[in-house]
Amino acid sequence: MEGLKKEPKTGLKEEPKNAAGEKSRLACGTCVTLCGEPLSNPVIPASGTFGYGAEFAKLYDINILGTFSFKGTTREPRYGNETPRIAECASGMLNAVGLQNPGVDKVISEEIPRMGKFFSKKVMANVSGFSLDDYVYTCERLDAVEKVGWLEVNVSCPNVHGGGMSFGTSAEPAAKVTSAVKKVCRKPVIIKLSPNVTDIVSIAKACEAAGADGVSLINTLMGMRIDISKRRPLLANKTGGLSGPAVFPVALSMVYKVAAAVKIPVVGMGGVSCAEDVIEMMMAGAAAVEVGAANLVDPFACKTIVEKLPEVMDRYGIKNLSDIIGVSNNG
Amino acid sequence: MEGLKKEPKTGLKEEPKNAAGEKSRLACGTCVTLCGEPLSNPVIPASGTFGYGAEFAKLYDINILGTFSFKGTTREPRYGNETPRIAECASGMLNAVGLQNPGVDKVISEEIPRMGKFFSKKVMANVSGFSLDDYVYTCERLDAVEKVGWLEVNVSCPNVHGGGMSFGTSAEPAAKVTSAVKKVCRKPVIIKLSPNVTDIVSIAKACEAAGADGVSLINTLMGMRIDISKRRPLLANKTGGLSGPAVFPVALSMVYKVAAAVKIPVVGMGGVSCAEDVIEMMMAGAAAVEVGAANLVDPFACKTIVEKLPEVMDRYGIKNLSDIIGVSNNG
Amino acid sequence: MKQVFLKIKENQLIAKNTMRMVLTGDISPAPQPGQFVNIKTDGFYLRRPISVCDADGETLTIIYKIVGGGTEKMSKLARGETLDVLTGLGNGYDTSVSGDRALLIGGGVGVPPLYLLAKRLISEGKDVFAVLGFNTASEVFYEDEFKALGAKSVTVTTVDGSRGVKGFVTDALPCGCTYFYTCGPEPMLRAVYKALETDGQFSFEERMGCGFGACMGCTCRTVTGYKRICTDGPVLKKEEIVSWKD
Amino acid sequence: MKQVFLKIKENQLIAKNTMRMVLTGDISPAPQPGQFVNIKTDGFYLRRPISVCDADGETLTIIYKIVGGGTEKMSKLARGETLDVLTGLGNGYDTSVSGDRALLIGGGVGVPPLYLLAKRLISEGKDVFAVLGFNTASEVFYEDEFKALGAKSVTVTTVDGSRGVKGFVTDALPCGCTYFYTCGPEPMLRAVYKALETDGQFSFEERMGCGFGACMGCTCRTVTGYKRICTDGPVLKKEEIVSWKD
Repeated sequence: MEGLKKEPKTGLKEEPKNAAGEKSRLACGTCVTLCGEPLSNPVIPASGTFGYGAEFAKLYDINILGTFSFKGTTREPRYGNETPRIAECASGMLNAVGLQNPGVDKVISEEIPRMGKFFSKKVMANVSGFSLDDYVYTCERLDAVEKVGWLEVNVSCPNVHGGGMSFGTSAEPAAKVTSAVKKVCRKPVIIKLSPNVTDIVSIAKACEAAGADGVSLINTLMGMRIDISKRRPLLANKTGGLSGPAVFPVALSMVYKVAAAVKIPVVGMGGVSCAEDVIEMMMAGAAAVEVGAANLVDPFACKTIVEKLPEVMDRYGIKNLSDIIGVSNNG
Repeated sequence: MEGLKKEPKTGLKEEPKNAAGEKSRLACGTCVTLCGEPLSNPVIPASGTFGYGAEFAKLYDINILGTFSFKGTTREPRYGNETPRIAECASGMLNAVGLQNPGVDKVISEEIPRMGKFFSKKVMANVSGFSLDDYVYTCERLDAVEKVGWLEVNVSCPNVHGGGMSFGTSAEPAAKVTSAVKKVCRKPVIIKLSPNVTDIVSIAKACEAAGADGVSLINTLMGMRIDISKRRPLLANKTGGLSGPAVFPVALSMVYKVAAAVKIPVVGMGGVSCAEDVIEMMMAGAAAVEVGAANLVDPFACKTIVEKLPEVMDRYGIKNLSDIIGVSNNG
Repeated sequence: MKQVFLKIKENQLIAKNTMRMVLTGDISPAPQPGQFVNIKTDGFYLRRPISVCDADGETLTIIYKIVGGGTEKMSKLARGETLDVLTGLGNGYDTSVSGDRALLIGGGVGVPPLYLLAKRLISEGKDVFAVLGFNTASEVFYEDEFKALGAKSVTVTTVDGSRGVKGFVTDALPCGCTYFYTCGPEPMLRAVYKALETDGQFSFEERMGCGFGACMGCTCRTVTGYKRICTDGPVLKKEEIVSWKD
Repeated sequence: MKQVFLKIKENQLIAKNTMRMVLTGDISPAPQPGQFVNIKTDGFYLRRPISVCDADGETLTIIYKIVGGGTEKMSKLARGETLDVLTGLGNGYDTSVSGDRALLIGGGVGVPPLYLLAKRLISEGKDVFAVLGFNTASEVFYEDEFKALGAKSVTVTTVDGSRGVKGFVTDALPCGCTYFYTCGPEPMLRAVYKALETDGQFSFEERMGCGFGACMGCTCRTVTGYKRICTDGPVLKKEEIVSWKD
């Protein structure tokens, strides 16, 4: 919180593609770059709330998005947890899906090609694993896919036992995953961090030191609801991950602290539901912003945010979003 | 979460006062005991949301409460943080009051005697400190006050720099405070734990091992809001503590896990706003329940909860609240 | 799926804790029997999925039970208020395979989707036999409405026998039907599954995050793989169901 | 303090982003000038503290500015709706010390509490001189209302000079007053503090948690110790203020 930060964190590096990033940033007020890759706007539907885009592409042209992070992918296919997997909370929801996905083979052979029909941009590939090997294998496979622009490595899934979460709750294993994955990837690697920790800053710094090109936060907060008539947890998995506006202030403070402590770009997420939230998250230090639960309760949430951004920027005298990244942090 | 727990945690010990506890428990359906001390009901306004009771005693007879935990007390008087100290969030609020209080001398010489005029029961004394000595000194002073029935030792205040929080974020210092305080106190000592940690269960167990008579959780979650027109944090302290219904699911899962892991009573709190929430919190494992932010937005919140409890118990077929403590945890 | 803002034309109690709401506005395309809508309620984060009971050009009718805060709040909404509704959700029942004697079995708020289905089947010239199960007389609704549609028989069962046949729907199943359609609590669906030889279709309930296939919150296993209740369902054919095979 | 449920009799725009709401119901005991009410708005966690502009036996009038989601939502409430309101909050102005020529200085939505104060002072037979500051003509309100009360003079200032005196309230302060009362943004209060020799009273704003003294969210330092704006204030006497002494 005390860390001084004068430079906006757009993750620019001295590489040709950054020129493109620069240009695109100058090209439009909403343009930003993420790990050197240009985005027409910072709005990115979060993994697990947007499937592979198909359901939303039926509703609107999802090419208006900066990009999106597709459903968490594991080495093997997974059914996930038993149902109920969803519970409602005040200003939010719990989910305990448990990384249901068809496995990396099918994702590469079926989902990503299908995606090409309605999404022309690079996509963010979200990866989870249960061992270092899992992460390395799945990331290497997806890194080789032309359509993939970024890898988002989830070391923080709260809903799989002995799964991703254990890698994300302390600095050393998170760093191990990072460096192992970096060895096999050419694309930018973004580590998705858990908020269920004492010191997220030290974990973020460890990932940066291990070569991460960026970090994204926050994943869901561990939560629970009980069915008081049945006298047992509402979720089959007992606990689940809390998301929605309820977690926004927690996400904001963690983004603020992490962005002040690392030089790599921070992707902010957690309860973002409107254009004002995107701007608040960027002022906290986010170079780009993921939108999660909002997509589920309002399928047009991201469309509305993208369309409203310019108007809201005007209202607050913001010419370029890239100028406000971290402005709230004057040390 | 896997911990088996067949016995409700009412904190009964083989001591004479427990007979009273037993009797009172049999006496009425809402009766419970906290660390052996009988409560006519489990509803306890949380420290920092009820002052010393005077504002609420003007509105209703606060003797209907189980008890209440008064404003956090430190060795020396404190002004606290600069204003703004309050920010609104979805289904909750941030506060960064920073332990404003007149200091233990004035609390004992002025506040507690005044309290006697409108509150006839034993009160819970909430204590914070900046050093082991602080905690020991302040607890010893308050333990000697006849009116004090329990000591709630706050090792988790998120709003004082280098303050209580640092004692609450790892097991060892929390245990140190616990055993030091226990040495000088005859009254039950309840350690108030921070949710801003990776493993609250290990901290709770450390406190239990160090002699704590109970633990209370959760204190507020660290959060933040930014004024996007001023481009700076809303709170003078930058970050604050999130409370209100937004944190209820997080509190519930932590209470569930801690209650399954310790034998001492757990006081559950975090976003509790109605009688159903009290019951849900007790089914998670709470022996008593503190109500915080709800008192601020609805000064009659605790009165309503206490009055509604019997009716809601009937609806869910609950004869005695002491029977449902931890029932949701079937291992 | 479509997001529409519909006006409340009617919102009234028709049985114990059971409300009927009639909505007007753009309800095109015409809902299929067995499809549901997902309704936003102020102060509650998730939408409430409720199956369509009836629909014509201008109005859409739903019947819902007051079970919690959300439906409680819905029950207090006044005529003229506007609701944010996602329409056209779910696959709906397939009437092409029914044969000429269709048996419709509903339990509690599983009854409403069968009303639109009965309407459709009868319009297709098929005979409809309805068995409607409830706990007690005060909860019974739509017996007359099914008769008015021209169902060949409408049998009501109540667990306590306070109305119609005493017992469960499986105690009152007529013979000689070519196919069945059912909707209700899972124990009832399981009982129907075991009681009937003929093929049929089941409409399932599950807690949903989105209701349109994005969140994988309502997945179930079928013989043809994992399916999302909200989009691949809520209607599954008997032969798809694995979990009750024993 | 008292919790009451008041009905909205009127809720209309009276100037740019400025709404007047008239509430009816049990508004006893009669609010003192400078006191405020704390209003619950659906969908927002904290109440909105708003100072009382006027009150008689049956009605209570407030004037509020649309500054965020909460007040935006309030501005959309219709006549007839009921609000959960905490009344009788704060200490209010002390009129006993005013002398016979009272100067009232308001800025923006700091003007409303001075209206009820003017009414009171005039009823006590004192001369009232009002200076009302705004940014621009479109934001001006209640100039005529103050005149109608019988204020000896009512001067309007606008920063852009589009109405009345160009500049700030401190550019239009009359002489010869015995005492002053002011309410408005802190920069204005500071300017008034420095500009006037006479004693007076200031009404302060601060973000509040509860509004009735429980949370210590709105504490400030005074020469007589720490005070809670919500209960020991919002009105402080000039001699109590420390922070501007230099």
